[in-house]
Amino acid sequence: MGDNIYLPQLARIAHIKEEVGGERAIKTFRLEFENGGGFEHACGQCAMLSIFGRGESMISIASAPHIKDYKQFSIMRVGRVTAAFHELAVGDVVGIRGPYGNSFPVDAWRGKNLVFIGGGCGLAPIWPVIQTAVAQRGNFGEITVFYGGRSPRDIMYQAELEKLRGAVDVHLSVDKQEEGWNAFCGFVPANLMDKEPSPDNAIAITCGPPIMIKYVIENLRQLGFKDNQIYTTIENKMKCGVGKCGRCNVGKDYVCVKGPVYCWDDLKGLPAEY
Amino acid sequence: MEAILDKKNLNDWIAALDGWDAYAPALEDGVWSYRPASANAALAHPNTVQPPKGFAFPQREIFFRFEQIKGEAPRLTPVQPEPGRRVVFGVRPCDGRAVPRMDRVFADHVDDGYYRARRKDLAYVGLACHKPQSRHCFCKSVGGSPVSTEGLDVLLTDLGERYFALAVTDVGKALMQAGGALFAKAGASERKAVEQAHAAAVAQPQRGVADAAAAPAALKAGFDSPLWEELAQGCIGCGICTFLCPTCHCFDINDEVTGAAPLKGQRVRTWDTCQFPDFTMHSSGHNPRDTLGSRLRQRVSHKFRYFHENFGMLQCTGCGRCVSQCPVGIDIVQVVNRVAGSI
Amino acid sequence: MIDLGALHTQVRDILETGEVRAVVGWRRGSRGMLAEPVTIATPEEAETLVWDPTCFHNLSLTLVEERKKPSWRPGKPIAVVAKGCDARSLTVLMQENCFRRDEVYVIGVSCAGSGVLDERKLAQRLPGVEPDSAAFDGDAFVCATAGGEDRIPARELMADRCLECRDAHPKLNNVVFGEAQPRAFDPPFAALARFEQEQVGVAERWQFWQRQFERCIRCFACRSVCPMCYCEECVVDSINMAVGADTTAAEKANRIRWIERSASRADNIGYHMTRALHLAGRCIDCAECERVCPVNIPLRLLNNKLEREARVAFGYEPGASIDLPALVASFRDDDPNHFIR
Amino acid sequence: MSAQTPYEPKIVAFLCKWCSSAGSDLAGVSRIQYPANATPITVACSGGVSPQFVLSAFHKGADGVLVSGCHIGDCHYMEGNFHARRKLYLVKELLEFTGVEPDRFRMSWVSAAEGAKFAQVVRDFVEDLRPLGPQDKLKAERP
Amino acid sequence: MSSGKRTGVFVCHCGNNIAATVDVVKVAQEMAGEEGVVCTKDYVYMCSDPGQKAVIEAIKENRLDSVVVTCCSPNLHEKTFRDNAKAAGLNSFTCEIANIREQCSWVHKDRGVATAKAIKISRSAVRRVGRNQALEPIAVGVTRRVLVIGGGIAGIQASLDLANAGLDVVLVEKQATLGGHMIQLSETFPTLDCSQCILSPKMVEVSRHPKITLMTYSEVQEVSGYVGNFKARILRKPTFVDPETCKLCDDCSQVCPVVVPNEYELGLTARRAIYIPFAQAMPASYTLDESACLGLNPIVCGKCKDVCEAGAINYDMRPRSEIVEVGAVVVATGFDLYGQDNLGEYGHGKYEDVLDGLQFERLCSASGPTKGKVLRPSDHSEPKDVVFIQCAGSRDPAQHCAWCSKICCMYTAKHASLYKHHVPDGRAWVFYIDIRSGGKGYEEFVQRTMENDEAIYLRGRVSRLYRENGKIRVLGTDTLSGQNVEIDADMVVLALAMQPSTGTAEAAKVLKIGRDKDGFLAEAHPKLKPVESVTAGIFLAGTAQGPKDIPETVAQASAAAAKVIGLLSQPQLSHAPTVARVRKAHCTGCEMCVDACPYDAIHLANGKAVVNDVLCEGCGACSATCLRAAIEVINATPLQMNEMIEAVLNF
Ligand SMILES: Cc1cc2nc3c(=O)[nH]c(=O)nc-3n(C[C@H](O)[C@H](O)[C@H](O)COP(=O)(O)OP(=O)(O)OC[C@H]3O[C@@H](n4cnc5c(N)ncnc54)[C@H](O)[C@@H]3O)c2cc1C
Ligand SMILES: Cc1cc2nc3c(=O)[nH]c(=O)nc-3n(C[C@H](O)[C@H](O)[C@H](O)COP(=O)(O)OP(=O)(O)OC[C@H]3O[C@@H](n4cnc5c(N)ncnc54)[C@H](O)[C@@H]3O)c2cc1C
Ligand code: SF4
Ligand code: SF4
Ligand code: SF4
Ligand code: SF4
Ligand code: SF4
Ligand code: SF4
Repeated sequence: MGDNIYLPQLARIAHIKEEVGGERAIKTFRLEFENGGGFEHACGQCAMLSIFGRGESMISIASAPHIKDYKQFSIMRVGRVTAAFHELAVGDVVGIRGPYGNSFPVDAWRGKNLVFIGGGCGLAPIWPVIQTAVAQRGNFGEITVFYGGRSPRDIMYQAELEKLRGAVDVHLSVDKQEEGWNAFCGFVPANLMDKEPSPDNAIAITCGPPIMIKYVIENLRQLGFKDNQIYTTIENKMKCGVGKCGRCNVGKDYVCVKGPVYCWDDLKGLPAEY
Repeated sequence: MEAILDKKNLNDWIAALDGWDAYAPALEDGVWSYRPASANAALAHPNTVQPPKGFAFPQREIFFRFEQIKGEAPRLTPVQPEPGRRVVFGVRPCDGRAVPRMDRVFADHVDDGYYRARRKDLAYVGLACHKPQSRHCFCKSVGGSPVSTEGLDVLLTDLGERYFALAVTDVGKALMQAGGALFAKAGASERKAVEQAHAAAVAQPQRGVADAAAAPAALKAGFDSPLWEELAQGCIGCGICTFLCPTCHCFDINDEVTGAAPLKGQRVRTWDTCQFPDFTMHSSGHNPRDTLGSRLRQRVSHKFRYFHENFGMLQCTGCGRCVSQCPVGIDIVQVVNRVAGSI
Repeated sequence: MIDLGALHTQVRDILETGEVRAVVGWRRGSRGMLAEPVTIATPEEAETLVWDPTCFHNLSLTLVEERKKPSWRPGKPIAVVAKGCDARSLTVLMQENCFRRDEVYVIGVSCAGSGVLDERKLAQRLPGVEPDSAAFDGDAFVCATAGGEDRIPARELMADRCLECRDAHPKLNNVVFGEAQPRAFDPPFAALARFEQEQVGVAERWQFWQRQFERCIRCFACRSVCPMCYCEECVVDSINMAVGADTTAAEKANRIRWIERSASRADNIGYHMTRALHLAGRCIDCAECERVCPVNIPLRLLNNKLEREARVAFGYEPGASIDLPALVASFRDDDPNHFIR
Repeated sequence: MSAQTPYEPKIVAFLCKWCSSAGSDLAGVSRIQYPANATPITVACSGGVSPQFVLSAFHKGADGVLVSGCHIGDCHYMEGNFHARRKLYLVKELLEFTGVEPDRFRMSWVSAAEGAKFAQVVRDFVEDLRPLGPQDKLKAERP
Repeated sequence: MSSGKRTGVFVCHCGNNIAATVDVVKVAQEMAGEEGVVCTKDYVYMCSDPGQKAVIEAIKENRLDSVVVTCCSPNLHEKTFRDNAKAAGLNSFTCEIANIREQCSWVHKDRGVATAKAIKISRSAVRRVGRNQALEPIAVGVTRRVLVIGGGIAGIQASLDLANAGLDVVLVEKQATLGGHMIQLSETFPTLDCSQCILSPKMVEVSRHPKITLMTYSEVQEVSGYVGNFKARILRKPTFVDPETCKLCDDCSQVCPVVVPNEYELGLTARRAIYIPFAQAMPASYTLDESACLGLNPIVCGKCKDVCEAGAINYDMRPRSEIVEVGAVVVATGFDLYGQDNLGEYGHGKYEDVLDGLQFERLCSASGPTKGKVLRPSDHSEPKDVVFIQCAGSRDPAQHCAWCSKICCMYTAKHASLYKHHVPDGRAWVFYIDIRSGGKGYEEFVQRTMENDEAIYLRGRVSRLYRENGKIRVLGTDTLSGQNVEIDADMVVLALAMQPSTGTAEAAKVLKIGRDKDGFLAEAHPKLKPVESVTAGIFLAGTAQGPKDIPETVAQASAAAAKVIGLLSQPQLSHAPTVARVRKAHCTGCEMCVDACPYDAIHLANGKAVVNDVLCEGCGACSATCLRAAIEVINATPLQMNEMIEAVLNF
């Protein structure tokens, strides 16, 4: 079995949390491997999750590498596989193979200030980095998290974000003002410009909808961030996860192998086909 | 190992290949394609419509079956390719050159067990070209040759009534040895004849990519050229050029359900192509390559640039299928030449 | 024969006066002698248009593709050069509101007494030789090769569908070049009749079709080249292609897979039967699907079969009029009932 | 299924709600016995039976497909059965043309009063299907 | 596949009706293995009180959101169980029935086989319900006003019934007066009461009724909307005479120089360009026939205006359109006679003394052109031999009309009888094919005509007639005696076929309602919905729907009125919500569905199909026609069908 790169392991859903409701709902699933299986992963890596009969989807591993008992995934309900995930219950068994892709060079960032900028479902891929940084708080400088959703109901990981406060500077935002919302109102890039984090000795890590990333990168550069200080992830369509099926191909890269994490310095040289 | 095989002994040789299933080109319904070799196989074919890539990378491959009774864990049963050694006769050198390229793809990064399982039991007996199979051939310009042995186990050269057989690999040698007395020793005159035939074949005029070595860089520079959309104007976005290409390898993975109580089905891999609009389309409808031009660019760039950047060689072997079979006559040679020439 | 010069003048004129915003026609292609579809927008390009026996593409497809582009705007018409069959397919497209009549300026070209050639027949007739050009010449095609000129009777090279052409003179047109000439090749459905004579029994037919369908590689060239297959999403697409702003996750999740994308016999048949039924009353026998099929599947037989059935049983002729209701959206009281118990 | 069990054709029967399904109800009320091979799927109108349903049933392994509606002129929706007749005629022709036994597809008009006829239609269909054996031409090979 | 539903399956034993043949416990067990099924129960009588209570309890206990009851035919208990589900707080559309009794246990004996089939049936219902949407009936507001088109007896009767029930009525009549054909009749079978005497009072009642707006000399030009909410545009043609001021003095017509045939008298007399159709015309006013007048603009003659002391004439009147909003429409546009000129064998209508039935009615009428004397038109002499030919144009599919006009036997008998009353010494010859005299007192009436009035009935056809020596020579056969008959007749009366009026064709077009192959208005169902058109809210009355006599016309008119009253008595209409829905992204606007929909429920807007929920009956014709799967009926979607097929085949 180990030889078969397309054969998933089995994992049981141990816990489900509804993060965000509505048409594009997000749920977080905690998966525990069956039959003593498992794998180690690094921050930013992904896994192919399957529901048999429906198919597979590439999903970022949203739990930190140091958590060994389970792997966590936050899945937005958008189509065939993801919608099926949203109908599962605790105890159901799904398929999982991985880990796939490269990872954030967290160790190389020791001693630096970290600025995280996420939007929508884009908090999931960078969450393990935030968790790791917080777990090794002493190893890093200032940690700032910018995160925004369309409305207060679209903010994922709300309770966890609250818990971070103290260790981390958290700046939340919503697109449109709503009653009871006391934090920033406007798009994430605007919030970023409002707070103006310093580029000195800093690394910016951003993840979210493509359009948001585009503006965030522009703004970061305005703030003085160099291209090699900016990291992001790209989500191209993927089927195999092992650099063969050709779908995620951008330029010479198979994103499932060379990505999804990119330093802007490298990414800007690739065709913008993502 | 070099030897001479009388053409009339070809079928006996095939019959002597104990433990091998042999395939050879046959004309059926007006289409040349690889079929189980008949008792009177003759290698008198132009290049086949489909390359032999399906032997190692079939259009449909079952990965595993699944079954799940409600409330229970799914049961997965992997499906392995059926064992059995297969030998493919009559492979033209351009298709032979595709073999190492496919090998690279499927072994790169992690090894694809399905491809490997089929490939390791597969042998190719090639047939050198005396003249271009069609005016669309351009193997020479992409580093190949009508007599190339790359990727082949045996290369046959037609010497009129006889074949000159050259074992390229150990497997090839074994195949020839299995023919035993059917093969005669090749003498100097035959060697000479073969050399001449090869030289004549290589000397045949061919059109081609103007400067293959410069193509990767040229395509990089021409990435944003408006020519792509213009050249793709007539393209209908079908899968012919890629499905028939000996080195195109993109695929899709799908679950095919055959029963719901209990849930039953299989996960299968099927060929896919960058020329289909859904290939890269996200759930949101966003499509990173949403125009015919961008998809043509992907195909051509993959062959002439990205593959080169990754593996140091061009992926295109110049077989000309994508040109001759394209419903609207889009010509990869022209495309490369024009884009490269425009910068 | 038509006067190409006059056609060029016409094209230049309508582009110059701005009567149309572009012209879809054929030009010399990059691959050998073949013509290829092209859309031109300036009067200067008029001269590049050609009309010869290699103009087999049905340009209404190009028009459909134009329409799908975001740059398409209703208003000023776009012109298209159309053979008899192309004009019939334009008629069907207009029947289906794909275009309004005033959105398309039809430049008819008559195949007058001839038709386009069939590459496969050519390859058989001139094995190993590929001509540099082909031209109409009365009842023959003149093929120019390195070795000189070959005058080959049209009948031997002509595409099957042209031999049986229902109407070589484009009826739907704003302007037409060439004469309507009486033709004396085969009656419609001749190939179909031959097939039916050869494969009489159910078992024989199955043997035949099984072999054909098993060969299909699902490259979808037949669908891609078909002007009537302009659906936003085809029943055989493997994922949702028609995604709008209001498409819900549930809708995407619940996409029916009538047919898997696997190239297996049953799924291939599923695809081809579905397509044949979808083209019933719409297929106008341009035979492009059959021409492009890389593995030579005689798709035309399927479509011809239903076209003849529509004609015989329902008195329906596809592409006859813009105002006709679709075959499957209409009925007559005396449609066949004999097969019902 | 064990090898000894005689072959029983599997039939998908699309019955219109107003006539044929009601007719089959009447067969029930009248306790007319007929073979159990046909499993009914009730639809509003035979005119709503898309050719795709028929193809799909064969694809999924039906040995026979029956579409039954109201007699011509009696459609609850006036014209539904006219539409059905035309579309499904084409399906039938196509099946036959491609070498699928024409007897595998059947249409009937059965009114709400024709319980006996419904039973007979099913009986005949089963008998006609038996000699044809299992349908594997259009059936998806999913080993 | 997963649908995220919580479904309960309730398997009924139906005493032994099901349980004797089907292993209900096994069915329940199998269903428990289905995706989404969270509870299964079997019970001896599910439809009994305790059975239903158990369902309710299970719904609540298991927080079910959908229910499948596998039991008897849905025709019996679908409503019961849907209501029951509703009582438990579910939406009634999330309950489906699997029929394992009529379609299974009662028709099979083998327990194994029947159980297997019951499982398939149940499974397909489970899969279907898994994709059902909760739906609420569509509420439609209603306008409590009715449009009646046609002012013959049918329209008059319907209007009065409706108005008397308290509804507002707009009665639109094309002609200048109410009355239709009935007002032209002299006496009516079988009682021979005077037509005018019984109709005029009704006409007066209509004109005076506070609830009825009478619009004569008007035409309906356009109708849009749907049941409960139609909008009609009515063209009111100018009469150039103000009915309020007109004193009916007749001065104007005296001075009018123009003479044209009088339609009311079927050309037997003439009228002027300004005229009143007949004395009792309603509205009681003169009308200026613009097409006959020498010229209004510019005024050429102007004589009538000069003499009108009341000043009722106004040359400046112009056509105007009026929009009325109504909740329902009754179409009563009546019949025309099949044109005499179509009948070559009977002289193409060229002989003056060959009359049609209506002309003969006028000859017999006391108010008619001959003041009630039967005189032949050519020379005003009293005809002594009159030949009546029945089935003139009827029952002749090869050349004329295929149908039986139903009333001709009766009115010919009436004509023969009336003639004999007027000319006792005359001879009345009647050629007939059959005598169809079904109706109360009808057969007796015919017998009286034959016996008391001594009309000579000849069974056979007239092959030809021609003029000779001032007479009409009639050549025919008497098929009973087998002899050829030749009669030198003074007058011939043709019982011409009754055909839908041209106004009927126009109305059908405007209303977009169907007509049958003969052109009569098509009823929604020939047996069960004889007064409804295919389009909800549009009803049919009278001869526009098919040949009939006055009692039948009146009965149908009242029936139509009753239907309308029933319809409009609801404060809101409710329409089944299982209607078609368009998947916009897939629709290409090809209009195939539009053509396929029998209810005209679909139209195109911005290039996409749009379904009018109120008109859609959910038949699915559109969905089966659309190549692109762009339209589907809610709760019977292709997805559901697909899953049901899978369930049945265990795919
Ligand atoms: C590296 C990576 C990390 C991701 N991480 C997350 C995550 O943490 N949470 C989350 O909710 N989503 C994540 N996604 C997106 C997720 O993979 C898609 O939303 C999902 O595959 C949609 O599948 P579906 O079957 O529900 O949708 P459908 O629309 O039914 O799927 C159609 C097909 O398209 C492919 N596809 C469509 N959109 C995408 C996409 N954006 N990316 C990849 N494949 C796609 C799928 O393979 C699927 O087979 C990630 C994608 C990538 C590439
Ligand atoms: C010669 C003869 C003798 C008969 N004798 C008898 C008899 O003795 N006893 C008996 O019971 N029956 C008799 N009948 C039958 C009787 O005449 C009919 O049953 C009856 O008149 C039908 O009435 P109706 O309202 O349906 O139609 P009609 O009387 O034709 O009335 C229709 C009205 O609608 C109007 N109209 C038409 N189109 C439009 C439009 N588009 N818009 C507005 N208005 C429109 C017309 O102008 C007309 O006023 C006789 C018929 C004939 C021909
Ligand atoms: S290039 Fe030719 S073969 Fe390739 S997708 Fe386009 S039309 Fe098809
Ligand atoms: S790209 Fe074209 S010419 Fe090159 S190997 Fe592929 S099919 Fe052959
Ligand atoms: S073009 Fe030929 S091979 Fe390609 S999908 Fe169509 S039938 Fe199959
Ligand atoms: S096969 Fe049918 S659904 Fe597919 S594109 Fe053609 S017409 Fe549309
Ligand atoms: S048939 Fe289908 S595609 Fe055509 S208009 Fe109707 S819904 Fe749209
Ligand atoms: S379901 Fe029937 S009534 Fe409704 S829109 Fe479709 S065709 Fe018309």
